[in-house]
Formats: sequence, C-alpha cells, structure tokens
Amino acid sequence: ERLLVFAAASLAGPLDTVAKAYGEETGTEVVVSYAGSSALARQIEQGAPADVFLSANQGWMDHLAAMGHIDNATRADLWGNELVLVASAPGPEVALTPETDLMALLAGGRLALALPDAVPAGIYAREALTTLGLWDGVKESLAPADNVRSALALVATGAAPWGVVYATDARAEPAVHVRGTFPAESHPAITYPGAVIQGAGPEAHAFLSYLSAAPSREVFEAAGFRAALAP
Amino acid sequence: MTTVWPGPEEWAAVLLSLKVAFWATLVSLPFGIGMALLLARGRFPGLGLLNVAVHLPLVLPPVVVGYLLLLALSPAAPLGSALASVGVVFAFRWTGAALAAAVMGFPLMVRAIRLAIEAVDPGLEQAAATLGASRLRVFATVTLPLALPGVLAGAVLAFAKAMGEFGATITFVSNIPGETRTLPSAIYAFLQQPGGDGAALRLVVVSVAVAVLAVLASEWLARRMMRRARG
Amino acid sequence: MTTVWPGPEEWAAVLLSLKVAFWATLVSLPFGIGMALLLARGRFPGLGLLNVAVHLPLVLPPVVVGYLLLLALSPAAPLGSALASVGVVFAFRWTGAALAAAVMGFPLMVRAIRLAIEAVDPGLEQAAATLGASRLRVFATVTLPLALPGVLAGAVLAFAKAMGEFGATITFVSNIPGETRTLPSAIYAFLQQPGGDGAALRLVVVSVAVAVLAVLASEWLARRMMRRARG
Amino acid sequence: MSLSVDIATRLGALDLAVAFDAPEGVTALFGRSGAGKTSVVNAVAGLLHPDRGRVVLNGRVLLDRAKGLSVPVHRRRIGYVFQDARLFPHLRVRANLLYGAKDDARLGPICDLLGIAGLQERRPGALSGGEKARVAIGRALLSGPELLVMDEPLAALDQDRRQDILPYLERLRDEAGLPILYVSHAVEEIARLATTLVLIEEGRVLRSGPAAALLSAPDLAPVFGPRMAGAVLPGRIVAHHADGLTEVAVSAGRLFLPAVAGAGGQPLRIRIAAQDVMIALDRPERVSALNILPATVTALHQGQGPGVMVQLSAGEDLLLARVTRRSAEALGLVPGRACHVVLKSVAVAPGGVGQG
Amino acid sequence: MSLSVDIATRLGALDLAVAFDAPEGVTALFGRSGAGKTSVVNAVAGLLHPDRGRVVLNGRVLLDRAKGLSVPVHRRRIGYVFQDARLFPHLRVRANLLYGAKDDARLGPICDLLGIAGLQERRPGALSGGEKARVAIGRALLSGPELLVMDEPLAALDQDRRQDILPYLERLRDEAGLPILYVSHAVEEIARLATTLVLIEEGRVLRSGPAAALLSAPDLAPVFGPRMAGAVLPGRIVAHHADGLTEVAVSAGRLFLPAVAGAGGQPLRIRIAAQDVMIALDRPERVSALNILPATVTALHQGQGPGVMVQLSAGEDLLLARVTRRSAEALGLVPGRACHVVLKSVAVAPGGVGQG
Ligand SMILES: Nc1ncnc2c1ncn2[C@@H]1O[C@H](COP(=O)(O)OP(=O)(O)OP(=O)(O)O)[C@@H](O)[C@H]1O
Ligand SMILES: Nc1ncnc2c1ncn2[C@@H]1O[C@H](COP(=O)(O)OP(=O)(O)OP(=O)(O)O)[C@@H](O)[C@H]1O
Ligand code: MOO
Ligand SMILES: [Mg+2]
Ligand SMILES: [Mg+2]
Repeated sequence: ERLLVFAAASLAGPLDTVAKAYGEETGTEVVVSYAGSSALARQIEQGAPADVFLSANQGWMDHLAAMGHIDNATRADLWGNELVLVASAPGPEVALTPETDLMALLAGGRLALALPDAVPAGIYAREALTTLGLWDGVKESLAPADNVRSALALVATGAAPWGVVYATDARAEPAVHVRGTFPAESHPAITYPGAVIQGAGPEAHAFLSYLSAAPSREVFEAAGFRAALAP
Repeated sequence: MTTVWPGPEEWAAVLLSLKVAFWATLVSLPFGIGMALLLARGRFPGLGLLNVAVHLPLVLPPVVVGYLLLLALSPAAPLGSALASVGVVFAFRWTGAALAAAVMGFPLMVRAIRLAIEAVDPGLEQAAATLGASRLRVFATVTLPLALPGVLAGAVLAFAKAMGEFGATITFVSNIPGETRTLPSAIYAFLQQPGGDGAALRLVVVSVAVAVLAVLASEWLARRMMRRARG
Repeated sequence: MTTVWPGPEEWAAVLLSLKVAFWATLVSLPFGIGMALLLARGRFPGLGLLNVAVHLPLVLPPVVVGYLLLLALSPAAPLGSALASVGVVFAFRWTGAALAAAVMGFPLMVRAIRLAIEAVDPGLEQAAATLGASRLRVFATVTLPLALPGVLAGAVLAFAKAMGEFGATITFVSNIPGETRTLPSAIYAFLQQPGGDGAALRLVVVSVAVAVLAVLASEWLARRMMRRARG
Repeated sequence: MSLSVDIATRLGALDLAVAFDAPEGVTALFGRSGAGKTSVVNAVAGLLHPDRGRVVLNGRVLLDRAKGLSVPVHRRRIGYVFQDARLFPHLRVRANLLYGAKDDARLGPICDLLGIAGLQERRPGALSGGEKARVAIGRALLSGPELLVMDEPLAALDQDRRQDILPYLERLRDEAGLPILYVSHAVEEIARLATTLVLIEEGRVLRSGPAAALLSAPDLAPVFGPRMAGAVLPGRIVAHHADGLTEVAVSAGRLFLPAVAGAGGQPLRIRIAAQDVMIALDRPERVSALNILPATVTALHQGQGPGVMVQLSAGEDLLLARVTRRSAEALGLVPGRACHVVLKSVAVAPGGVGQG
Repeated sequence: MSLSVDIATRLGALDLAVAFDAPEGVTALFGRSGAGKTSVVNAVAGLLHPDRGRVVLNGRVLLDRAKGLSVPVHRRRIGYVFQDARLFPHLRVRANLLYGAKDDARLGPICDLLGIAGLQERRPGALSGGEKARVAIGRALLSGPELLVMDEPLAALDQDRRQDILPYLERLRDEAGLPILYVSHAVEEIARLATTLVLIEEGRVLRSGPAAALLSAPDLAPVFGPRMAGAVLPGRIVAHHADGLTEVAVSAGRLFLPAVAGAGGQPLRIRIAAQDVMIALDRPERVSALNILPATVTALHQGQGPGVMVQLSAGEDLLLARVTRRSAEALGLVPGRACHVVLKSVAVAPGGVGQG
C-alpha cells in the first residue's frame, strides 16, 4: 500500500495535491521523491525501489527505456508546458519573432535561462532562440543557471533583467513579469513523460492512469501546466 | 500554508536531519580520530596520498560524491549487494543519508582533530610513557583529552555540515519523505516548486534555529572543557 | 570526446577554478584570522550569535546561501548597487564566484584558525606583553606565528572547499564559460545530460589531480613550518 | 625610585593580602613554596588582577582598583624573568633576546655575561634548562625596563654561573639605579643582593624592612633556616694586599677577605653566616682564622634543637653566631659577656660580599 | 642492582660521549649548565636516541644500538622527575600522582612527605612553581620504578622542604634499594645523597667514582667551586645526648653533631666542607667549637686566588681545609706538619649528614 514515485522537482506542488487525493481515495500511500530528473534517472538505473518515474524531459526517459528500466507500454506524456520570456520590470508585451531585437532589450544585461546544453528548460530555450535566429546574437550574453528555478531567481532579484523560463514557474513568481511567449513551433513540445518502473506492481499502473484522469489534469492545469498532446 | 510554524512533514524533515546529523557525527568520530592520529603521527609512505583522499569530498562537487556513493553502494553494485547480504543497506535509507553526510563532513572533522593532536606537547606524552603508559594508554589518557577541544570542534563542524549537506545526499539516496528527505532536501524541493519560496524560507528559519542551538550547545560544552583543562 | 586530456573549455574551467579558489582563500584569510581571534578571545555579548552566524553557510544548503547572496548583492539590491557605484561588482563575475566560495569556506577557515589560537600558551603572550609589546604586536609576533599551522590548515580547507563549491556559486553568479563556469559547475552540467558521465568523469579526474597537488603542497609547507617552530 | 605595593586577593585556599614598600635597590621576596611570592610579583606586573589593591612605581600609579585604574601590562615597563622561562619557541635565541629591545647595542655584552653568545642562532627547543633560564634573564634585561622582576632566576643555574651573574645584577642595582623585585629561596643570593627584604608566609607579610637588619634578627633565624641565619656588616675597603686578600674596615676592627673588587674607601656589605662564627673567650693564637674581633654577647635565642643563636655586638654592629647549647653553657655565654668572634676569611667569600 | 651507560650522540654543537657505571645507591651527575646532563638522563629513559650506545639496568639491556635494540620508554620502568615538571594539565593533582601507580596505597604517606596532601583536588594550573615540582616528584615515586631519574628535582624548593625530602630519598636509596640517577647543581645535595659521582664537562666524563673520594679530592675543588669542596668522613653513631647532640665516632676521635637520627652503631657519612675547617697549631681552649681533632697536613693545593686547599689526615681519613695563603704561611703549613682541625658542630648539620 505504499507507492514510491520519483518525480522531477518542478512538479512538486500539483503532484502533492494529486498524490494526497489518490491516497485518500484508494488507501495507497503515495510517497514522492523530488529531485532533478537526471539524479532520479541515475538512481533508477542503479536499482532504486521506485515504482513510477515522472520526468521533466524525454531524454532521461529515453535513456531508461534504452536500458530496459521502464515498462515501455506504460510510458505516456502527461503534461505540457510553455516557454515564456520574463523580465524583472513590467512593460509591454514583446512579440517573439526573428525580428525581435533581444540585445536592445537586454541593454547590456544578461538573459537568464537554465543550462542551455544540459538542463531541459535551457535546451528548449536554446532551441526556441535558434529557431527564431536570435541565438547567435545573445549567446554571449547569457546567464545560464543550474535549473529553471535558479534562472527565475536571477530575474526576480534583478540580477538579470530578462530570462527564459517555463510558464508554470513564471506565473507563481510575483517579482517577474511575463513579457512574451515563445511560439509553440519554435521548440519541440515541452512534455513531462511518465512511466512505470520495470517490476513495479499493479498500484503503479493505477496511479499512472489516475494522473492522466480528469481530476488530476485539472489540478495540474490550475498550476499552469497544459494538457499533454494526445499520445 | 502561510503560518511560520512548520507542519508535520516539515517536522519530519527536521527530526530526520537531526537524526542523520547525529549519527553521521557519532559514527564517523572514531574514524575521524583514528585518521587524524594517523595523519598527525604516522610515518609511512603513502601518508600524503591518504591525506589527499581525506580531503577529496571537499574538493569534489557534492553531486559527484553522491554519484560515486551511488555507483559503489547501490543494490546493483557488487559492494552494495555484498553489504546488503550482511544486512547493511545504505541505498535509499536514512543510513545512506547519514553516510553521505559523514563522508562530506569527514575532512572537516579530521582536520580539526589533527590540528589539536599536533598541538599537544610531546613532553607530556613522554612523561606519560615514563610512567609506564603504553602508546594506546598515552593516547587515550593524555593526547586525546588534551585534544578534546579539537575533537569537539571537529564534531561541531561535521554536525553542521551534516545539517546542511544536500547535493551528495539527494544524489545518493534521493529525497524520500520520512526516509531521506532531510531539511536541505525539503528546502530544495520547495525551491524547485513554483510558489514554494515561502515554505522554503520557513525551513531555512528552522535550519538556522537548529544551528543556533547546536552551536551554542557546543560552545557551552567547549567552555566547560576548557575550564576543566586549564583548572 | 573520449580522450582523457581535457579540451580548451575544460582547461578554462580548471584555470578559473584555481583563480577563484586562490583569491577566495587569500582575500578571506585576513577576515578569517580576525574572526577567529574575535571568537577565541573576544568577551562581549553577542559573541555566541556571531559564532552561529559564522557557521551558517555550513548549515544551510549551498543553494540557499547562493540565493541569499543574490538577494543581497544583485545590482538591483541596495547593497549591490552601492558596491557597484564604487566599482565592486560581483554579479556574473568571477569575483562573485570567489565571494561565494569564500563565504562557503569561511566557517572551515575560522574554526581551524580559532582552534590554533586557543591552543597558544597564554603565558607566552603574557611574556611578550611584559616586554612592552602591545596587544597588536603580541598577536602579530607571538599568537599568529604559533597559530600558523592552524592558519595553514584553515587556508587548505577553504581552498579545497572553494575548488568543490558549486551550489552557491551557480545560484549566485550563474555558469558563464570563462567567467563563472568553475570545474564543479562544468561537471554538474555534464552530469545533467544522459551520456555526459564520461566527460564529467574526466573533469573529476582533473579536480582530483589539482587537489592532490594543492594538499601535498600544503603539507610540505606545514612540515617546513613545524620544523621551524619546533627548532 | 620606589615601588609601593598593597594588594589583596583570593587564590584558591590562600588569602593573599600583602603590602610593602620597596625603596631603591633590590627588594627580595622570601617565603616557602606556595606562600604567594609569584602571585605578588604577577600582580605588580599586571598579570594577576587582585580583588583590591594599589601598585605605584616611581610615582606612576600602575594599579588602583578603588579608582578602577590598571595600566596594561605592556605599558608598565616591567621586565619579568619568569619562574618558567617562557621563551618564544618559534623565535631563535637572538630574536627572543631582542624581542623587547630598542636596538642591539647591549646584546653583545649581555650575551657574554650570560654565556649565551654561542646560542644566538639556536631555537629554544634545543637549549638546556639552564641555558633557557639565562636567555630569559637576558631578554628581560634587554627590554630596558623601569623595574626588573625576577622569579627565582638563578634556580636552574650552577654555582659558577650564579657567581658571574650576581655581580652584574649588583651593578644594575647600583649603577643603573634599576629597582629589582627578586624572588628566591637562596638566602645567600638574597643576603648578597637585597637591600630590602619582604618575608611572606601564607599570603601575609611576616616582616619587611632592611635586609641587613632582618637577616641578623635572631628571632627570624628559623625563617631562613638555622644554617642560613647570619648578619650583614657594613664595611669599607682599606687596601688590597699582594697575597690576594682585601683588608676591610668594620666598626669593630679589620677583616681580611679574599679579593673584593673596588677602590679604597668603597663601601661593602659583608654577610657573615651565624654558623661560620666561632666564639672564643680568649683571643686564639696560631690558628688559620685571620679575622678575630672583640665582641660582647647581647642576646641569646634558644631555638628548637641543640643550637643557640647568640647575638653579639662588635663595634657598632651586630653579629650572629650559632653555637651548641653545650658550648654556650660551657663558655658561660650570657648577655654582657665579653669574648672574641673568630671567622675564617674564606667563609665570607666570594658569595657573601656585595657592594654596599 | 646497577646501571651501566655508554652512549654517544651529537647535540647541536655538543659532542656527547659519556660512559659510566652506576652501582647501587645514588649516582649523581654534576656539571655546568649545558654540559649534557639532561641529555644523558634522557638517553637512559629512552627519550633520546643516541647515535650509538648501550644502556643496561640490572642486567636488562635497555638499549643496544649495535644490535638495533631499544626497549620502549614505557617498558623501561624508569621513574623520571623532569627538569620542568610536566604535570598533566587536564588531570587533578591526585590523578597526576596516581597516573603510573598500581594502587593508592602509598599515596597518603608520599603526599604527607611532600606537603601536597591539601592540593589533591587542584588542577596543575593553580599550583605554585614549588608545588608543581613536588607533585612531579610524587608522581614518579608512585609509579613504582626500578630506577629513579631526577633532573634537578629540588631546584624550585625552599630549604625546609629540601630537608624534608632528602631523608626520604636516602631511605628510598637504602631501604627500597632503589637506584637513583640524580642531576643537581647543589653540592650539598650531592654530598649528602650520592654514593657515586659522575662529573660531566662539555659532553665528556671528567671523572667518575665514589662520591666521598671525588668530593675530597683537592684537585677537583675548582669543579665544585671553592666554597663547595669538602671531604666526606665515614662515622658511626655512639650516643645521643640529652642536650640534642649526637656523638659520632670517626677514625680520629669523637665528633658532636646536632641530633642525627639512627640507633647506636649506625654508620653515617659526614660531609665537612673545606671552608668550615679551621686549623690551629695548639689545641684551642675555651672556644665554642666542640669538635677538635688532631691531624697532620698531607698535601697543599694552591688554587687561583688567595686560598689554599689543605689536605689533612685525621685518623684514617682525609679532610680538606680551605685557608688563606697568608695563614698557611703564618702557621707554616707543610706536609707532615702536626696540627688540630677545629670544626663547629653546627657547621656540619643537618644538611651534611647522610646515612652511610
Ligand atoms: N635538540 C638539540 N639540538 C641541538 N642542541 C641541543 C639539543 N638538545 C640539547 N642541546 C644542547 O646540548 C647541550 C646539552 O644539553 P642538556 O640539556 O643535556 O644540558 P644540561 O647539562 O642538562 O644543562 P642544564 O644544567 O642547563 O639543564 C646544551 O648545550 C644544549 O644546548
Ligand atoms: N589560579 C589559582 N587558583 C587557585 N590557587 C592558586 C592559583 N594560583 C596560585 N594558587 C595558589 O596560591 C598559592 C601561592 O602561589 P604562588 O605561585 O604565588 O606561590 P609561590 O610563593 O610563588 O611558590 P613557589 O615558591 O612554589 O613558586 C599556592 O598555594 C598556589 O597553589
Ligand atoms: O525539473 Mo529539472 O530536471 O530541474 O528541469
Ligand atoms: Mg613561585
Ligand atoms: Mg638539564
């Protein structure tokens, strides 16, 4: 009656709510271990007793799949997210197109984002900026952070005037202002895949199904997540 | 959620952190003393390398230390499974959190103790030897008591470090509530969660409070010891 | 990518780490000595709290320390802008990385030095005073030289810590190649990606090599000092 | 030049309450182990903070607890030779010596005097016990103090070395006018050096005053130990003889002592130990003792044991003689009895003669 | 019971090469500051590792560099009273005393002897210099050693305290048969305690042998200092008199000394300092000196200065007298000259009488 879920840390708020509800409904206690997707994936690889893995990107899920650690049949994209441009100062909306003069906006400041070659949010940001043809212009003016929350903090404290973060992060932080949204087609879909770990019991499958059911989806949508595109 | 007083889950993290830090300090103390003695008084080739090895957890990023621990002691690893077969399990247990904390605090502990041992007047040790005390007895009755302030300082440093250790812990034993979710891991989880800053701040306050108590208690103890030693 | 020898970017990270650690240690040393003296010999109310404050960076998760530094010293913060107006800028500069490393290493440095100061025979300080030496001169010519092994130990700990510091650094000053991308930051970035282990490992080897050299050099220095002091 | 001390403090089981005035010259603190000598000296130097008290050196108030005044140790200008040497272990002997010195002008002579010239490049860890003591003395001397405080400075030294250092301390006392506070168990040292004596017993001043008077007070003989009691005679050099003897005038006549340095007319202090004095009713002839003075018994002081302390007046001065009770009775020694005191020339020299 | 030492090592500028045999009793090492005494004693205790050497105690080889053998310090069973006390600062006096003891059976008596019974609950930091020295002595005594090594143990002590401790050491020597290696600058201590004397000068043995012989060798007088030279006479208690004098038979007659403990017939060693001896051609009458022995001049030893060391045979024993050259000439003292030696009873007591 205990289920151990390994989940990307950015899912914490709504996932806690859903897990609690699930526990009340089924009597199965859901315990969630939040950490970076990379750390969790490595632990699963090393035989962690997790039942379900909820990743913040496809890369680590692919990795586990390739190593045969997850039940591929259960893998599903559960939620989606958007990439937004935030600023520490309020102001007019910025249209994100190839014509956008990001350097002028930065005015000598730096653009905060997650590590663009390592952390999912940063990779999406790099891809979006590249698609828009803005990457080469700003790549010397970046402030890469270890995760998207740190990037947000750089903007919130004013250390960096602008940043690229997930919509879910931006909306919960009163000290930053969403000044633009990256077109969905400028980057691969931002999705949070989930899967049951190889060898986990039937409760794991049940919980994963519960996550994609309507009540759970509402909780996540309330937190700013998008419903995932149908698999 | 906006009250300053921590909730039951947060209390669990506080208690777990205290337990982890306490055992990490207590169990590593004899090893710390032994290693300090070896480094202070030993004369053999390879001493320099041993010294380097002791410092390594300090030089390496905690994540790396955690990862190495995971590779060595996970149920999938030979050493981990060998230990498991004799009932010693670290992976994803609070004992693993304590081990990670102990490893990270070890260099701090050893340095302080070693410094204190080196400051003991060899003349007093000689005097004890002329009175018939074996090396072991000299150490136990003269060197160690005189180095006690250093032992205490080392223990305090290790304890404080254990209270704050996060990177190695979360990488090694994940962030499982009630088992491996220590105060810093809980703080991290909140910080990763949109809107979690308030809760994180509350835990930081708790951390500081615990630190205040621990450090004040150690100071009080140190002053007592000093008074005893100086008459 | 599979060669063991680090590439130019990695070399840049190594050199930057050395620079950061060197300056962090050097600049914090006088403060560390001063604080150690204050804690060892000071008699005023609030000493206990000061002592706690010094230990805080150890007790708090590095990310929190980095976040607090960011809050205090970002160009948008009053203190940060005041410092900037006199030309002292930490944000996104290697100086900020050094500051973060210095803050994290400070408790280690202070403890070691304090322990050594407390071990100095007060009789010798009295003797110096009867010979007309002011408090300052007594400290500079008797206390400090006799505490030198502790000062060195403190410096080594702080240096090692600075080589390994990561959480506070990346949170405070981001991860800008050539400016704030230290070795641990680079290692972290590699570890975030599936398949990045090899590159990370290579940098770990470099870290270890640097540590070996630094620790061996400090031991050699310590032994020289010992020989001088004991005649 | 003077030092005035009046302090009281509690030290574990001991209640220390000591007051004395130290005029120019050497003031010796004498008392049994644990009597409180080091504590007094520490209070003067500022290393011990008495519960109440006042210390004044040459008019400078160093301590006045009533007024809350206490000059910090390093401004007291008191050179202190500690009972344990307290050399700085990280400094070579030379740097130790010069630690409190303005320059190295006096380094050479003082090193020669103390026999430590060859040790200058050594570390204190490589010195013998006596060598450490000598370096500690040199260090205090070189700091140019206004008062020198010495806590059993010669205890670790051999006889020869003491004999080298004592005249130097005398010269300091006399020529440099440097007042010295001197703690010692050795009555010979005290008798030779001290102008003033402060006897301390269990934290109290038992008696204090001019050394000559106290050393020849028969009732104090038990304090110094029976073998140590004696008198100090003032004298004056008359002539130096070719056979190495110096003729000295005392109020009762002439004494011949082994060569004493000093020009004719120079005043001297000659300590004559009570046990070195023989009493004869008739003037002895054909004996090796050269010094025979007419004297009159003035008092007898019966101690425990078989000895009697006889006080005699010889000229204007008082002498002490320690004889057995049996002899005292056999010779009929009672106050007023005329007799001769016989002393061997060699018995007074060279430790017992100081410049007056 | 015996100790045999033969060591050589380099100590900074000093080339130490010392060999001696110490039979039963007390072997005193005597020499100037820096001569190498502490180093020899350290080598015996195992605290200094000489370049080459051999140390054998009661047949047990403690050190044999040639064979690469060195018994570790804690197995040598050598109680060491250090020149600096080296008390354990974190232990109370009682715990310090009992550190090396099997049980506390002898704690009470030894504390009483040393006058430290009241200090048992103190920390060493709260002791005076002399108190520390006494605790260090007690600690070594209580460790039940096979050899006691004492490096200037009494230097920090006052006269009275020395007089209390010396007889105890004598009893240890005689009753417990505990061999003692004793470093001291004080000739009185050595004269009283030592059965064997090893004179060390600049790292070499200048002379070694029975203490009595060496102390009365006129050519060694300069070594001990002119005031310190003297002879040691063997004697035997005859009777204790009511007036506190003990009558002692020596080969030349009877001496009356201040009360000496011991039954009739008990052998004694009586040290008579050369400077306490007066020579008279006629037997003096009506003098306070009770001890007058007929003697014959056997040798004269002219030193520097105005003194002459006169060796006399009195009965079967040799005596030394230090007189001025002027007296020697005036009395015509040449070998063969018959005379009387006059000594004051009090001059020999109580420091100069030891159990033989
Ligand atoms: N570690 C050392 N290195 C160099 N020289 C040393 C060392 N230890 C002792 N010496 C020298 O060896 C000589 C003998 O020292 P030792 O301590 O044996 O003398 P001592 O006879 O005990 O003198 P004292 O009566 O002053 O205590 C001294 O000159 C001393 O300076
Ligand atoms: N800090 C202290 N606490 C308690 N008692 C103390 C302290 N310091 C000294 N005493 C006691 O005070 C007394 C006087 O000590 P002090 O050192 O002044 O003696 P001293 O006359 O110099 O003796 P010595 O000749 O043995 O050096 C001693 O009995 C000692 O035990
Ligand atoms: O939730 Mo992440 O893996 O820190 O982007
Ligand atoms: Mg004293
Ligand atoms: Mg010595």
